[in-house]
Amino acid sequence: MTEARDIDILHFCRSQTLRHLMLMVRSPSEVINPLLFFLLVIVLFPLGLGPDPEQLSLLAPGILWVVALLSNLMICMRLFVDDLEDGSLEQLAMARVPLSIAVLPQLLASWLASGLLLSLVSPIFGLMLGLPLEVAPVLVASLLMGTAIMLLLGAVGAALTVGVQRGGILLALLILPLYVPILIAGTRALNEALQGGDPTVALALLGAGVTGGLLLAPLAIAAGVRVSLEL
Amino acid sequence: MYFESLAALWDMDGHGIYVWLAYLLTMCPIIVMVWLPIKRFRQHWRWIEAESRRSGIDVGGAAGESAR
Amino acid sequence: MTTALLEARDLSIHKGLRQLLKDVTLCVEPGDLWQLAGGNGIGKTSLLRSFARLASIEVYGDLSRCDDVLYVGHSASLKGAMTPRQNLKYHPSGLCTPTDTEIDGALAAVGLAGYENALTARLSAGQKRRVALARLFLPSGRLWLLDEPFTALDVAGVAVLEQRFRAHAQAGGAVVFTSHQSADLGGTLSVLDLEQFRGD
Amino acid sequence: MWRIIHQFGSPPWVYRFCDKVIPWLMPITIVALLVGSVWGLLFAPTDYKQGDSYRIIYIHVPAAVVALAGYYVMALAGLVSLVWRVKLADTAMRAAAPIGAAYTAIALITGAIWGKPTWGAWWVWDARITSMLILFFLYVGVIALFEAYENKSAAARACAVLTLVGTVNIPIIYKSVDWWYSLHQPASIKFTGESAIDPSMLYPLLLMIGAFYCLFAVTVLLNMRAELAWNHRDASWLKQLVQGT
Repeated sequence: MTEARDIDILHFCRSQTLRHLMLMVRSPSEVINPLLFFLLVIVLFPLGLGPDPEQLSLLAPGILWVVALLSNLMICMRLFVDDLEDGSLEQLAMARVPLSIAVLPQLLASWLASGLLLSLVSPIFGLMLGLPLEVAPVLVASLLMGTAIMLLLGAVGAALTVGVQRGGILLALLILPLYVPILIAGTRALNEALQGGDPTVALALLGAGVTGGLLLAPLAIAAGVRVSLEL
Repeated sequence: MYFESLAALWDMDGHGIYVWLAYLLTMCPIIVMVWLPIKRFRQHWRWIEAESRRSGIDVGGAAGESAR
Repeated sequence: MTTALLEARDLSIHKGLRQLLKDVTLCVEPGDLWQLAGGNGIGKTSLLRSFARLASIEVYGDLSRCDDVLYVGHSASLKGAMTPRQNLKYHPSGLCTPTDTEIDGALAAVGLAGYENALTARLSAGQKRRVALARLFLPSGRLWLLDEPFTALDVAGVAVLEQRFRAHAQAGGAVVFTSHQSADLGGTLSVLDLEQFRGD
Repeated sequence: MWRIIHQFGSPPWVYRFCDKVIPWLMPITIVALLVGSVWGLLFAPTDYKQGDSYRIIYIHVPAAVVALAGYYVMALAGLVSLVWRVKLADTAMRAAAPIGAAYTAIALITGAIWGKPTWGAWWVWDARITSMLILFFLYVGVIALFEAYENKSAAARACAVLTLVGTVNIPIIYKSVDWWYSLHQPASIKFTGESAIDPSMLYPLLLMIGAFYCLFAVTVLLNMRAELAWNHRDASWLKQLVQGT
């Protein structure tokens, strides 16, 4: 009998990341929609608050971050739904790799397709809100880390609500309170950069959030997935 | 007592309305929080009594496991 | 650790307040073929999922098993946007890292020789089921937990599968599968009728 | 060996525990509440800065303290039900969630009412009040998650995970809101009066906090007893109790 070859975690993670990236490339709407949503909602604010650049640039950090937060939430709503429906989540739980590590590839692929793109594109949207280009590096850095933490926390909510009908709204209710510190740190970083202050404190906090999230969130995601598989 | 008269207690030089409103809005939920589970428990208790009387099982005594 | 691949002692499974099954005892030795038989709704799938440890909240009792498990549930765990070859190569169960030749061999064994690069979404239900079952022909776990493996398969498919079960059992593996049809696997098959474990 | 640890705290044992504790804890709570309120309202001296409106502190602070403690109690019950798979911890968690949410709501309402005379506005984005508002949403999230699941055992497991995640995040939320508040509005008067509070005002406050803790315990036990009575309505041990009395 051919003994199943011993499982190599790194290889497993690489192949799963590839799998999810391939799936995302095959369904581009899943990648482009959050970006369009991000742009569309940003356009709403000048219409609502008036076109005057000074006022807008004052509110720009808050607007950019709130919109990034909402588009991240939208991504998390679709995170495990397809995999649960076609049974891939079940197989992931059966893999001999600990589930908390097995879910990471999917998060990495989702982050690459959403968080990364969002952060790289955000300076352009910032310009529309009167955000000077000098601030762009801080904006991109803070969004890169912020979207990573938001994806990790959102994945915890997604794992808990994937088994529930209309779990999307429930996910927002569960996760938005947890997004508050990220929003505060992110906007703080931008405001400090805008007023010539020192954004490194806020960026450091975001960095701590990423490392803390990477360590703790997968445990909760694995527990959440196991609960959703029971239903 | 700190206040000279009941009127002073009620008025609390202008802040009485807020203090008494706050106390009212605190004590009402607390009373509901205590009374509601008691009412629900009594309902369940009566339901179990009716249930066991209706099916006439002799639950207690040596019979032990209810003869269903 | 005993050589048993799976050992369950007075396992009881609940669904809400109702007890589905109680005192289920089963010992699966290498080389065994077990069929979990019983009417619909008796709890075949729940029992199999508890063996796979996918269901554990409302399951009480002792259960110990080897880690080397292959589980095929009702859903075919395939992605429509990927070809059968990619589905098997990047399968989330990650049981093994099959080479392309092994994958083509497995797909040929289940009768999908020409379909390696067709989009899985365009395959019929029976063909999708076969792609899922092609995993049995790749190097995989010693203990197989299969949920209704014979559904949506034609007579030829069933025969191929039964032959594979016998080969796997002889090679020291074990198969536990649920099916309400009676599979003619000859002497080696032992049937566990769940009627005897029906909860109150 | 995958083996479930013995069902610690079987339903009959906890039911009797509730029956034993409630009769003596309930009077203590009522007395403590009455004495504390009367003491705080009538006998405690007034505050020279805020005047008599500070007397709301005797319900605002205890409610806020117990609301936060309630979340940690719920998280503890969640941990026990996750790690030792004790069914009773699920009932405790389900009983504690609405009560904690109620206390948070009380703290928010009394905080808002207190804000009107002292700061002139019904809603003030003070650090304490904002964190309390987020805590309220955390509670509502746990209750909503519990109601969303049909299978209540899975619901308890999911809520256990959520409360544990929430517990890790609460200190972070509180600190980040303070940090946010300190940027926009340098520390004006601290809402809960960390400033040295005069003993004659402090004792009624401590008594009220104790009373609120007892009240929290009583209401949780009452809820658990009602929950148990319904969940085990056709269990023989409960029928014997009903018949027996």
